[in-house]
This record gives sequence, C-alpha cells and structure tokens, in this order.
Amino acid sequence: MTENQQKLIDELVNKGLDGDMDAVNAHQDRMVRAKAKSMIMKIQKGILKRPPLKKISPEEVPNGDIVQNQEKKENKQESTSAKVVRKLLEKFPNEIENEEFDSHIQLKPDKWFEIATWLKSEPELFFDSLQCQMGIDVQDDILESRYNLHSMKHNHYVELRIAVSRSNAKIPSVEKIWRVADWFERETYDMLGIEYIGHSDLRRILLPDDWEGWPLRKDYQEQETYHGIIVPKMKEGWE
Amino acid sequence: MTVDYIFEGLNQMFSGFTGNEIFLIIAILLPCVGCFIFIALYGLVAIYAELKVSSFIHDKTGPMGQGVGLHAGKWGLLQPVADAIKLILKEDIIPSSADRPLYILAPFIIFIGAFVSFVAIPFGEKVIVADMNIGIFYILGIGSLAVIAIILAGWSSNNKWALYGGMRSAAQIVSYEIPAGISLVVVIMLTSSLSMQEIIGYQSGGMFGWILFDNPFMPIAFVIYFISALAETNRTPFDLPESESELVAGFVTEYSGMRYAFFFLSEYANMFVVSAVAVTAFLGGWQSPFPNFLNTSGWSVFWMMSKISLLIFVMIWIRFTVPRLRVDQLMHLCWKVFIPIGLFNVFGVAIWIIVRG
Amino acid sequence: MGLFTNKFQDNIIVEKLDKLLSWGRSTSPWFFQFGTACCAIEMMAAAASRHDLKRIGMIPRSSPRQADVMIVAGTVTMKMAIRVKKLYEQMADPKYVVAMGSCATSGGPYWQHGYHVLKGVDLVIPVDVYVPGCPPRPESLIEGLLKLQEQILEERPLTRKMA
Amino acid sequence: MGVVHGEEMVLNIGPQHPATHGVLRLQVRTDGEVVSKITPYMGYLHRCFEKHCENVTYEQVIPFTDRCDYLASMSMNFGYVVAMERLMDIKVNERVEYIRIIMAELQRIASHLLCTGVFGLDLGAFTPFLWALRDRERILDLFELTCGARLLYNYMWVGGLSHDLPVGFVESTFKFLDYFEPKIDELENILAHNKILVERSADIGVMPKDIAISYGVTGPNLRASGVKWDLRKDDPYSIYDRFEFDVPIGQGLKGTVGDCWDRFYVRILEIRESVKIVRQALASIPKDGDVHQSLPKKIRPPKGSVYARTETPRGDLGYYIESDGSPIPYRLKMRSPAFTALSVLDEIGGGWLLSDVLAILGSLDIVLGEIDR
Repeated sequence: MTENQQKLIDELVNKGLDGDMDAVNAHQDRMVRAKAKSMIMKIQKGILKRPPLKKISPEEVPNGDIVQNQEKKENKQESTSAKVVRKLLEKFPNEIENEEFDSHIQLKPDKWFEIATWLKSEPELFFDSLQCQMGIDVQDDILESRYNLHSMKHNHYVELRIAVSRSNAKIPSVEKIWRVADWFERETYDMLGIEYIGHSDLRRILLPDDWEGWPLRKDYQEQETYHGIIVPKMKEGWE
Repeated sequence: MTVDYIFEGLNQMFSGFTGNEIFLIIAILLPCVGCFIFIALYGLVAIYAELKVSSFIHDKTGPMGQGVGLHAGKWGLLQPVADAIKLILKEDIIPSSADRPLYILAPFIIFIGAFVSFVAIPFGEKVIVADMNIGIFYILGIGSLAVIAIILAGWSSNNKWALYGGMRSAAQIVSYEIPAGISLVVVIMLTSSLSMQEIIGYQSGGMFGWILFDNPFMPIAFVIYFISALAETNRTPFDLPESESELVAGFVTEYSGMRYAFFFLSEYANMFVVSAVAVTAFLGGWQSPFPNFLNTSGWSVFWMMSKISLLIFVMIWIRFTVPRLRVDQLMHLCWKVFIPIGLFNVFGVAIWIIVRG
Repeated sequence: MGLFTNKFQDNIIVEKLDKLLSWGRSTSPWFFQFGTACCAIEMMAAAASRHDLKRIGMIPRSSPRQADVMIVAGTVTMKMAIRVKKLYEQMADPKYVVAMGSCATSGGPYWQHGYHVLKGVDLVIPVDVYVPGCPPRPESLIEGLLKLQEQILEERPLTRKMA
Repeated sequence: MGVVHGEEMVLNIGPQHPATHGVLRLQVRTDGEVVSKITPYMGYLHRCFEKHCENVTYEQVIPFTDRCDYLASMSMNFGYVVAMERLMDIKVNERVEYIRIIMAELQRIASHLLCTGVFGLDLGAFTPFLWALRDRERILDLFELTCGARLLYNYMWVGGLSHDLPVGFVESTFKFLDYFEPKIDELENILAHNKILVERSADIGVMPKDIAISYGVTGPNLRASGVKWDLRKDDPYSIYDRFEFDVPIGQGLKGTVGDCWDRFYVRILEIRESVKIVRQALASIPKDGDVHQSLPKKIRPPKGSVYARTETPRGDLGYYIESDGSPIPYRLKMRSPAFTALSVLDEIGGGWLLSDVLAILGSLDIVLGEIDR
C-alpha cells in the first residue's frame, strides 16, 4: 500500500466519521473503499485511533490542478465563486469554460458585457467595484484579461478570466459598468495590445502614442531609438 | 520741498551764475537719483528681510552665507547683493513669439509706477521731493500704472500662464482701487486736504492724535485700506497674478534676468509706497508716537521708516501664514464686503463730523 | 549678457569684475523645481526646514526662465526626455544642471529592463554635477551643490578665452 | 442680455508644473477661468515596474515596490510581502507582525503629513508644508535608525524583516509620539480651521459615494465620501484586528460630505488614529522572536495566483502575482490606489475654476511613481 493511498484512506475515514459516508461510498477504488469502511468500523469499536486531520498539500493533489493556499480567504472565495457559477449557469448556460471553480471562473469573451452588467445588478452578488483588471500573456498565443471583482455590500470577491487569441485579441469593454475599467483597460491595451471593443477612448495611457510594440508580451523587443534617443538594453551601444 | 531747497542752495552757492535753468534741472534730477538709489538699497534690505522673516516662520535659518569661497557674508547679509549681480548679468530672453515692444516696455512701466510715487512720500517736514497739494490723489493715480504694466507683461509674453496672470491682476487691481480709495476718502474728509503734509499735520500730538484713533470709524477704514493695499501689491493672500502653485510664475513667467529683477524690485517698492500711504493717512506719518519723545525734525525719517517697516513686516508675516484666495472670492470680498462697508464708513464719518462740529 | 561674454583682454579690472560676477553667480544659484520621481522628495527635504538650501543661497523657482540650476531629481523617461530638453533650452544663460540620483545619472535600478527609461539625463542635456545615490541623502545633494558653486566660482565669464 | 461665450482655451498643466506633484500633464479646456474638461496624460514616469518584475527574482522585486510609491515605501513592501506570504503559505512570528505594523503606521503618518502639507501648498499656504516636513524628518530618523535608509527602505522581506529593531527604538518612538501629538493640533489649527482654506476647499470637488465606488477610489478619498471602508478593519490582514482604532469618515463638517476639505481632514484624523495604533503596538510588542525565523531559503512559490490587498496611505493596494513555479514571477500586477484616484479627476473636477481643479488634485493625494509604475 503506497503512502498516498494511506493518506486517501485517512481522509475518507475522517470524512466518514464526520457523517459524510457518501464520500466514502462514492470513491471509485474498491480496495480503498473497503479499507476505509473497515477502519471506520474499528474506530467506532475503539480498537483503532482516529487518524490525524491533515491538509492535503498542493503537490499531492491527485489531478495536479492549481489550488490556492489561502486559508480562510480560500473558503470564502470558493463559496462566492461557486455561487457565481451556479447563478451564472442559470442565466448564461454556455459561457463558462473551466470546470474547477476554486480560484477563478473562465469565461468566453462574447457575452462578457451582458454578464458584467448582470454581475453588478444582481442583488445577491452585487459586485459594485472592480478591484483590479489586468492582462497577462499566457503561453500558446493566448492573452488573458483578468478581473478581480469585489462587492462592498457583501464583502466577497471573485476572479474572472477571459482568454483570447493574439490574432483576435478583442474583448468587450466594461468601461460603462465600472468606470474604473476605463483606465485599467487602456493600460492593458497599452501593455499587451488587447483591444476592448466599445471603449470610448482607447489610447495608450502610459507609453507615448508613437511607441512600438506591446511591452508586457513575452516576446517583446525594445525598439532601437525613440525620437533620436537611443533605447539600448546594455550600455555597449552607446557612443 | 526738496527741489526748492536744492535750487535755492545752488543759486546761493553760485550767486554770480545766471543759468538758472541748469540749476533747476539739477535740482530736479538730484532727488530722482536719490530716490532711485534709495529704492535699490531698500529693495535689497526688503528682500533680505523677507528671506529672514520667512525662514524664522519656517523654522529655518535662511541665508547664512554658508557656501564655498567668497560666501555671502555674515548671516548672509550679502545674499541680496549676489542675487542682484546675478540677475543683472543673466541672459535676457525675449521669446520669439512675444510682442517685442510691449514685452520690453512692461518692466519699465511697472518700475516707473513705483518709482514716481516716491516723490510724494513725506519723510519729514522738509524731507519730501514734491509736496503737492494733491499728494495722496497723485499716489493713488500713479499707483494704477502697475496694472497697465502687468497686463502688458501678461499679454506680450504670449504665454498662457502669463495671460492668466495679467487677466487676474487687471480685475484685481482695478477692483481694489475702489475700497482703497474709499477708505482714504474718509481721511480726506476729516483733514479737508489732499496734501500729504497737511494730513500729517492734522495728526500732531502723539499716538492719540493719529487718525486711526480719531473716531470709531477709522480702524475700519484702516483695515480696509491695508487689505486692499495687500491686494494691490499682489501679496498673499491676494497673490493670484503670480500664484506659484497655480500659474507657475504668473505674468513674469517668461521674464528673465534684468527684466525680472525690475518686476521683483517694483513689488517691494510698491509695498513701500502703500505702507507709506497707510502710515501717512492713519499712523501719524513722520511724527513720533509720543508727544514729547524724539519728536524733532531730525528723527522724522526714523519714525517714518520704522512705521513703514512695521507694516512691511506685517505684510511678510501675513504672506507666510494664510493660504491664497480664489478669483471669485477675491471679487466677492471686494465688491460685496469692502465697498459697502467702506461706503457706510464714509456716511458714518460724515455724520460724525457734522455732529462733532 | 551675451554681448560681453568672453570679449575682454585679461587685465586687472576685468579680473576683478570677473571675480565679482562669478561670486554673484555662485552665491545665488536659484534652482528650478524639477522633481520627477523619488529624488524630488529628497530635494524637497533638502529645501525644507532641517537641511535648508536657502543657507547656501538657493531659492526654488518654478519658471525655467528665472532659474540658474536645474536639479534633475529622479528618473527621466523617454516620454519626458523631450520635455527635459525643451525645459533646458528655455533656461537663460548661464545655466547649470545637476543630475540627482542614480536614475538621472545612469538609469539607476532601471538600467537593464527599463525599456522606457532614459539611461542617464546626460544623453539629452549636458550635466555639470552628478550626485549618486538612490536616492541621495539631502546632505549629499548639498555636497553636490557646493561642488557646483566651486565650479561656478572658478569661471571667468568676461575674459577672452585662449584660442 | 445673453451670456457671452468666448472661445475655449486649451491649457497644458505640466508635465513640469509646481501643482502636479511630479510629472503629470493635465490638458485642461477652459472658458475664462472655468474648466470644462480635464484630460490627464500620464506615463512621464513609467519606469516599467511590471516588466522588471518579470525579469528579477521574488526577493529582488521588493526594492522596486519601494520606488513605486516613494512616499509610503514601507506600505508598499508590506503589501507585497503579505501577498507573497499568502501565496507561499508562510506564517511569520509575532514580533515581525508587530514591527511591520509599527512601521506601516509610522509610514502612514509620514505620508499623510506630506499630503496635508502639500495640499496647503497647493492653496498657497507655504508654512504648514514646511512644518509638516519638519515633523516628517523625525519619522525618517526613526526609519533610518531601523534600516539605514531615509526614503526607500527594502525593509520588509518575504517571511521576515531585513533587520530587527535597534536598541532604544521603542523609547525613541515613544519620545517622538509625545513630541508629535501637540504638533498635529498645531497643523490642524493653522490649516484645517483657517477661514480661507475652508472657503477654498469646502463644497469644492464633491465626490459622491457611488461615483467613488464606481471609479474604484479607495482609502482616505473613499472614506471622505462617507463610506466606512478600511481594509484594516473590514478585511484584516496581518494582526490589525488586535488594535483598537476608529475609521474616520468624512462628515461634511464645513460643507458637503466628500468635498476637498473632508478629504484633507480625514487624513489629519487618520494621523491621530495611526498614533493610537503605534502606541498600542509599542506597548505590547513581544520581546523575543527572531525576525529571520521564517525567511525561506529560496523563494519558489507553488504554481498559482494570488490577489492580496492592503491598506496603504493612499488606499487599497493590490498585488496580483501569477507564479509558474520558478523563482521569477510570471506576471505581477500592482493595482495602485492613486491610479484610480486620478481617474476620477475629470468626473469631479469639471466645471470648477482653475484654482479649484488644482485644489482637488491636491486633495486626491496622488503619487506619480505609483500611477505610472
């Protein structure tokens, strides 16, 4: 019996002892299921001691999926995420792309504006403040726009992600819903070149208007000169 | 009057000489040169005083002459001299898009406005360049030259900040002439004279003979005059034309070197003039505050200067204590507060004069 | 001023005048408030109560026309570089530049990956004194300014230069 | 008689202007003195912070966070280490937490002092600014005593601190607070209740609640609009839940809730609250504890992302860190409070006089290093 299996059994036993026998019954591996059940019996009789409660560290998660290590925050966010997903599925059935909702919800870009409007107006969610909007260059020619939403009223958070391909980097703008998105989106446009459709004033915000390239893309190459001033990476190019 | 004394003196010294016109010209020029030198020297002292007083208020030491080589003397006494030398010999830039003649003219006009006022300021019974019978009226009139110069400077610089400065200052100075004038009218009603010397003559007999304490309306007139004077000289809280944090440097934004020095100097000269008028009209002029203490003509210059210095000190003190007003608040203060109160004051004093006989 | 610059033979009067002139210039170098980044705060601290730049005759001016010394306090970016040059050109002669902090001297911590940072303000305008540090303490700024004063004091503005 | 409309004038305030607090350019449309539209142009101090973060290790990011908000470097460090510790699941010991809070609150005092002083300077009062700087120097002395730097500290490390407190720090800080508390009253008297300042700032640039929230305005600016929202209370990080302090909000004492005067006065009240926190923390700081105890040997966080917010003097500072398991961040985004605060300028600044716009800008307390990053 491997160590991993032992841990799994311990976990199942703990769950079962806490009243969640369904979790034990639902386990696929028959061996594990049987061992766990027998252990529970023994513990209830008083022959064995209850295994220590242990958290599963991220490396040991069977599927290797990303799990956040935030303690209390984690639980809270999970529940919010789940709630949003539940409500979202009722309203917009085909918009969610990912299956694990622990840390974030992956959305399709098409109906983002409608979803955003709904997220802000839905009384149970009421995400009235866009905390942070950022762009990221994930591998395989994919750019992602991430939104951290927060509700002042309910004090809960959720993170939404929208992925687009580089060749068609277009996402609906939510500038009209959260005014702060105006500048956030301009910044993301400036840094990564994601185009926000419907933005009233999509210009570069930090870099000069005549700057070339999108600096935060991973393959960014600095330009040689800017208005006659050298933009060298190393000092060798000087004089 | 000084001009007459010099003229007579020259005539007596060279009694055989017949070219009286030359004497007259010399007699007129000498006091002017004297005034110029006086303004320059006074400007240096005033700048030093401003530096030191502000530093004291700011918990600093101010210029201490610390530096390398030939430093600025003990306690930085030579600091203003160094500033002057540097400014005089700095490059004189005239922006290519500026209106050249007006740009050159503006600093001179503002300086003339301040300089010409000096001839009517009495420093003693006989120490006055020209004792005109309309002295106070003359100073008020000439003082308004500054507004022309500031508008010229603001317009001709072809700079938006300068334009704003000029525009604000035009509105400000023109408006504040009125309360200043009204509060001086009260004095004139009391003394029935426009002559500076006669106004001073009215206030003889020590501190309680001063017009300030003449009747209960006078302190109000004095306060109105003093605040209006601050506004006319563009000092904080009325330094809108050159407000540093808003308009960079206002109407002097484009001026450098010598021309800037003229603006700088005439600001201090104007402070002197308005303080001198305040002293003459309200604080007994060159007379001692005590009836029999140092009340001789020899001490008159001392008393005049010390009273003026006191007022200038108060101006500097105010500058480093209060924030700046806004344009509309400035106008509100002038038209809706000072002018009605000033007019009421005139009315009150008129009744007072009739009642008292 | 341009009329007289370097036009005179070296003689005793010119020498004395020269000395007086350079004394005036070195004793009252009014500085241009040109804070761009972190160093601006230290420049403000240097001008404020404890360190007090007024002691050595330095008064802040906010218009470039009336300033003698431009303290480039902080990082200069590409977007700003053009403006820095313009501001320098707007200053009246004689003008001096102090590069305060490592960003203005060489790009500082941003020298390697700062694609938008000018690697030293001397790429666009001539610099007289470099003050290193990130940010330099007010004391080091004052030291740098005293060095500048020494430099100005040695100038001979009127005397004709040797060919 | 009709109203005369002149031509509109476009005015560029900045990038070099005494009122823009750095290198910000405001393009202002004015009709006479009345401002109709403000368009801010930033980026004159864009120092590529986020690009740097993708090229240096997690430890090396800390000095760059210092330089983002150079008026509140400690708070910037604090935000970053809180995010990193959340990502790596590090628990630091009590002494470290206490020292961090003392430093962050002293930094808040220093930053608010400068802000209130500069607000006075924008309105033409020169003296309070210098008085504020004079007292700020004392705080910088304390920081210098602790870590040797005056402005940019690099003091808080992931999992600990660079140095322990020096001998005599607690006493000197108590001494400073005793000196400082009367000075707050002095500052308040010369500025807050000055008739001219009240006239200049009350009822000016009113920022209603909903606009503030929609624009993502946080920190003292949001609280001045009457929203009682402070991350130290509402989402406590570190050990802020142990201290007793109030969250001052704007009450419209001199005008409307959310005007310039409120924004300015909330900061003065916050200085007082910070003094309270520092006093409590100093009184109960544990004597023993190694500040290097939980420093990781090598910072190599697990794959994943974290978004952590802390309350800096300017508002909610968020760090979004995306890690790919290597010692170099894959992507690091700083959500800067001043960035959002500046974005509201056009909304609340239109229609006022030019002088008012600069007063509003001063009351928002922006730091360009953080806006442009």
